[in-house]
Amino acid sequence: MAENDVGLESALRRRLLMGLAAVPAASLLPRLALAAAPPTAAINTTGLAVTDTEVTVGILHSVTGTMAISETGAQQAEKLAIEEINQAGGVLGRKIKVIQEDGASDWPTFAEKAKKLLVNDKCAAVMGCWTSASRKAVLPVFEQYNGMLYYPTFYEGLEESKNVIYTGQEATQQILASLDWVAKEKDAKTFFFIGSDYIWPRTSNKIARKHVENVLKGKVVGEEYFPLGHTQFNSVINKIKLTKPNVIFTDVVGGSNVAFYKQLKAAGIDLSKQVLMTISVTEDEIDGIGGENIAGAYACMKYFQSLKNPNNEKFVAAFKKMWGDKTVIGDVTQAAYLGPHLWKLTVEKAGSFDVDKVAAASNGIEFKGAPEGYVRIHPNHHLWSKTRVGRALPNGQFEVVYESADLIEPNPFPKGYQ
Amino acid sequence: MTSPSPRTDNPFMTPTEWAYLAVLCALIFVLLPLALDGFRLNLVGKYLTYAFVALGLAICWGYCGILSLGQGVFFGLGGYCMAMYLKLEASSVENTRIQSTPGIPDFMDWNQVTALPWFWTPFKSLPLTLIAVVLVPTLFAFVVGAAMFKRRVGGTYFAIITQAIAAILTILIVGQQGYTGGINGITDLRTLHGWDIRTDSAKTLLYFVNGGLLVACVLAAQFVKRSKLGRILVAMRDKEDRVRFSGYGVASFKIFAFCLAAAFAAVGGAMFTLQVGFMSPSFVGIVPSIEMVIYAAIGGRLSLFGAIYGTLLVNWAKTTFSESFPELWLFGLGALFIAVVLAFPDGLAGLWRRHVAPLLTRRAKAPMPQRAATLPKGAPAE
Amino acid sequence: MFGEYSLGDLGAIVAMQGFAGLILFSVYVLMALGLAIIFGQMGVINMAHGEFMILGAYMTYLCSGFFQAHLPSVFPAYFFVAMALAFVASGALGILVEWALIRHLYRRPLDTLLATWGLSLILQQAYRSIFGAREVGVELPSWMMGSVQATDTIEIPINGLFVMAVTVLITLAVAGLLFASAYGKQVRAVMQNRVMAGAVGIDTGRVDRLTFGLGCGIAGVAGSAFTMIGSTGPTSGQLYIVDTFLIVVFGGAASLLGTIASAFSISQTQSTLEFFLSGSTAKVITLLAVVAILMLRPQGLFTLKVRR
Amino acid sequence: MNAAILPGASAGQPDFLLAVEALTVSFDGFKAVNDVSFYVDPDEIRVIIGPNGAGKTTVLDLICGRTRATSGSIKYKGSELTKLSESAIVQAGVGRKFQTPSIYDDLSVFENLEISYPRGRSVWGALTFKRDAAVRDRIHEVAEMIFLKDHLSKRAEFLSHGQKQWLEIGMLLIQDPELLMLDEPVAGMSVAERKKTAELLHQIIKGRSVLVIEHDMKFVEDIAHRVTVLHQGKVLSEGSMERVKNDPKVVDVYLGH
Repeated sequence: MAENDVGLESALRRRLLMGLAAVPAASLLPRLALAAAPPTAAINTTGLAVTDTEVTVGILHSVTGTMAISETGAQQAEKLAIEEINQAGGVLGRKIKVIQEDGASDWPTFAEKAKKLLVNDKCAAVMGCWTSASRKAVLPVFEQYNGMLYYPTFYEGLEESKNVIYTGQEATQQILASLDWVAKEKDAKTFFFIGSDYIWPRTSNKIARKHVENVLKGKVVGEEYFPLGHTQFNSVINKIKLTKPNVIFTDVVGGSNVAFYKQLKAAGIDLSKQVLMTISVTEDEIDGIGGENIAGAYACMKYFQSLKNPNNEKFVAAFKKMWGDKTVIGDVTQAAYLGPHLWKLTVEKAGSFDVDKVAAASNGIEFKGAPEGYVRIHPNHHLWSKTRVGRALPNGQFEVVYESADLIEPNPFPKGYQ
Repeated sequence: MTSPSPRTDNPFMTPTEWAYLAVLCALIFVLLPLALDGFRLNLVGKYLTYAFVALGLAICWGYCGILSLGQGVFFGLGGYCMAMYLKLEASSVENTRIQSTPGIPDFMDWNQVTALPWFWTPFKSLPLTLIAVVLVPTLFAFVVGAAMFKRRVGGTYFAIITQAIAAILTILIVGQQGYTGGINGITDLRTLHGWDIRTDSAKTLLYFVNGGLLVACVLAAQFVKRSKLGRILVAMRDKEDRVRFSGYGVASFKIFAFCLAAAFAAVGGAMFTLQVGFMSPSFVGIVPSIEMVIYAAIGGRLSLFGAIYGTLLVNWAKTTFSESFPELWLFGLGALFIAVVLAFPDGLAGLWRRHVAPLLTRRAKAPMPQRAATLPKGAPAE
Repeated sequence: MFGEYSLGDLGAIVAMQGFAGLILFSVYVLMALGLAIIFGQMGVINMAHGEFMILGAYMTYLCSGFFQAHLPSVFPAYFFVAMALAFVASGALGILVEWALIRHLYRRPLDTLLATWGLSLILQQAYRSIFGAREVGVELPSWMMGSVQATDTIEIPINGLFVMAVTVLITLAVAGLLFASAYGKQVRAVMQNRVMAGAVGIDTGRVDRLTFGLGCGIAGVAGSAFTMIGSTGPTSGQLYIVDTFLIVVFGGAASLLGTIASAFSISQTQSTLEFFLSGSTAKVITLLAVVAILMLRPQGLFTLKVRR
Repeated sequence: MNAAILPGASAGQPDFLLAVEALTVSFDGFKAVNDVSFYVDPDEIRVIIGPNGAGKTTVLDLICGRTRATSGSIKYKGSELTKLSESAIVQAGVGRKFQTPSIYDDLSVFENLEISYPRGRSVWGALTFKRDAAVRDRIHEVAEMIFLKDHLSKRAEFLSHGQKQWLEIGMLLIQDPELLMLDEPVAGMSVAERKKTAELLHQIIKGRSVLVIEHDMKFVEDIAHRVTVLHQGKVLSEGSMERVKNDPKVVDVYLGH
């Protein structure tokens, strides 16, 4: 093919370029890069956008619309990770070129742009999506055109695809350990569930309810849902006062969060006395809620910015250097950061950019440099990861109060919880 | 005295309009398929489904003066009807073996629904589905229209109430996720009566079907516009009372226009589902409904062809700008709304009529018949 | 559901729930007042109403940051300054918008709807470019958070009281302005007969501009007050717009009293339903009831029969 | 011919074409029309006069269904009109001309007349309406009568004020109503137009009953069979022009303020 005709020349040029590119990098890197730069024809048999020097990767998040608020961090982390990979010589000797598309908080737009990234731009992988709805919209596209999606958000589970790596937690990973913890530490028996009205909170609460009733032998004294964007919670707060639950368990999202915590505080519910466990508030959300309004609440996530380990310290410093001192890093941001790194490791293990080979090689990929510690890809394409409980501080950070002893197995189709 | 002058003769379409139709057909059926790759063509196909809504709005808003801010409701209902059929077909017992209740859509299984709800049953049949696609939204429009127009609700009140209906329906669909798929919508649709709609060849074919239906709707709209009913709609927009005292039941005519617009929107919605492969509540809400109004406004609210070109243009701009400057797109769209209202109330069609058409006429050196006698000098005031 | 609770508990809940309804009522009145003036008095549909509110909220956010950084000693009182600034900023923008946009469209109410929708898109993107896509947290003085302990079991949130007080003050001020001042007389004259009002020497353009500015300014104050209970982000304004319009239309556009009555009935229905049903269901039922009633009485619930 | 479709029409020919009895309407307690009764015979030309605010236009509004009566009855050929919709009243044979010319600016003169042609008034009828020779002939005929036969393809908004008035009269004419109600048909016209209009009116009122509101006393004297004087919502006087002119109550009202 065409590549063979110019093979020698381009190989030479590539070496030169690689050498130049690697000058500022560590002295060890050029040799690695050279060693890992096999001919394009061998590592790309399906016509992806891979040249001798570049590989194209898509980023697909909402830059505009209501979801832009949430997706900013994820997008920034992905760019950081890609920048780091490029600094270190790229993937199989090829620099990552990013094509970014805006999903505009609109699910069909996500599907449209996903198709563009796969069909027109021939992206080797796509980092993207945030809401379940956007993922559901792009999933058929990725399956039909055989693309690779790295999806960063914690989500409801009930899904597994060859073409997706889920770098966030599925619901059971996030919820069960934290409920066990709160039952044991706070002697909790009664729970009040409050969520936004869509699939993730409903599925999460369903799992939580089964766990509370069947495993913890506790009682759910209330379960309430509000439309997305709802801002009036005084009535439900009165119900909480009436039912006096041991734990308020919330998965309220977006702007409603702000209203909910402000009104909770104003109604005199003191979170240092009343246990509140949330699975939807990260450092990002606290930015809008105001640390003083939510101080004392518990959140259960796999990652908090305040985690103490060398990987995380390096990550936080790099992130702030790239995106400014004031930015905060939440769970999803970290999970998004994992995407490009996991993909690079998988491609290198597979020795190929081909999606089929990458999908097949994903099983068992370990990333030791993860800010959250150590993660490993499960055969079901979710991650083994630890679950942690943090207590919100007035400065908007979390103090980690609990960490699961072992990695928790992802279980997107949990038996007994459906 | 009975010899028909050009003005009292009433052909179905003037020669100019035939020419416009020919250009549109050439564009949809020849030029675009030749010029665009499969991906872009599918995109155009998606835009054209919105053109159905814009076409309906041209009749209902442009000619009749009823501004509905809830056309997304009908687009969505049509789309959902189609999606329910496709979803049932995709949820065969074999495909859903891992579920606790095989044979029902996956989202129902996740929400502990154990049997197919009664209102899903008719959608097992393709003929019933095709009927429902048009009938359900039209009936809904009829009920809303009858309630409102019989009580002489119009203008801004009507706009706001339709908007509220759009908001309510969205909340309902999102809230009843066990039956509707919730905010994710109905996804992962595969086959239509055994025919895989996901393949490239199927998409191309659907594009042509879509184009054909659109042209059929244009002809239907043209028929209405050219009939006495079309002139009554214009007359009503002008002097509703006078029409009433000429012996017409004004409400029935408004209901008709509203239902027609709803039926067009519903066909568009169903074609959308087929071409894009899913349906979600994000089409039912206020924002898409208002965006669809701007398609008609950009095209020229009184022009059937303008509505289609307006839709294509705005969506093309949206795709292009949001690829290169996502931050600027909303500024652009906002400015477009303001510009079309302040500076070009007749939209593209107005610009064409005032600047381009006279040039063509002069060049052809042949007097062309006036295009339409029903163009108002300004915008309809309510 | 009440079998297991003591009478004292129930009494307290009834009281607090009544209060929750009152807070919701105040919030609705505050939201709708500006719109009622603009829509009711001028017949203009301002779809950017929510964005004017959010402008007020952002002014409050800026103020809070400024006072924290430069005048920490008077921080507890900054909120009053913020509200005044919110009024001025939103009002000024309103006047500008009226001059540039609205005054060309008085005869085409449906077109004002489209134009102001475009304006709302532009404002949203402007907020996003200036303040970022994320929601901003507005730090409140500590005296505003927390609650008053009325009895052992009854607690009343202070910010709720504050919103109620602001609502009452603004409503009285608006009523005073419209019904007891020379300006109010001019406004009513212009609304009833523009040509005649112009002929007797009223500068109708100026009256329109001021009225639009007033409505927008009140929206700004509402936005400022809502930082206490809600979120502030580029798209937060859209959350309010449908509710607000329904309240105004339900009240029968033309009268302020109607708006207040309608806010009262809608808020009480919703807050009572919310207590007995789930939030989502309560919202749908409330909206459905409003639409159903509007279909039966399109002129609004609280208008008198008029000669057409 | 239209009487056949009237529900409840009595078999025998009723005495009056129109019988208004104890008609009252109140707006927020203000009685704009208060206990008004009068009777119009077939082929009679009745003029209603009275000072501004006497309720003249409201009476016409009530008859044609634009305003709903608070109490009282309006019988047309023996059947009740107060419960019928506006379009049903028109279809029963009552035509109405408004005070200000009420025509369709965006349509041509031809189309204006065509819309008033009494056929295809249902949605389906309008969709399938054919512009056949009968329609065209009738429109040309009426256009000639209203002096607009050379303006058929002109957009109505470009007509002069007087021409617009004529067009509206033509629109009524083409409906061929048995009861014609005219609200100030010569108001705002030039002298020449006024003369032509009077001519036109004389021509079209033949063979039907007409109810006219008019201020121009000369014109009234010219055409009226009988005159009804309204004042503050009540009937002040009724009878021939001669009688009414000499009624002291009427003189009082017209000259006394």
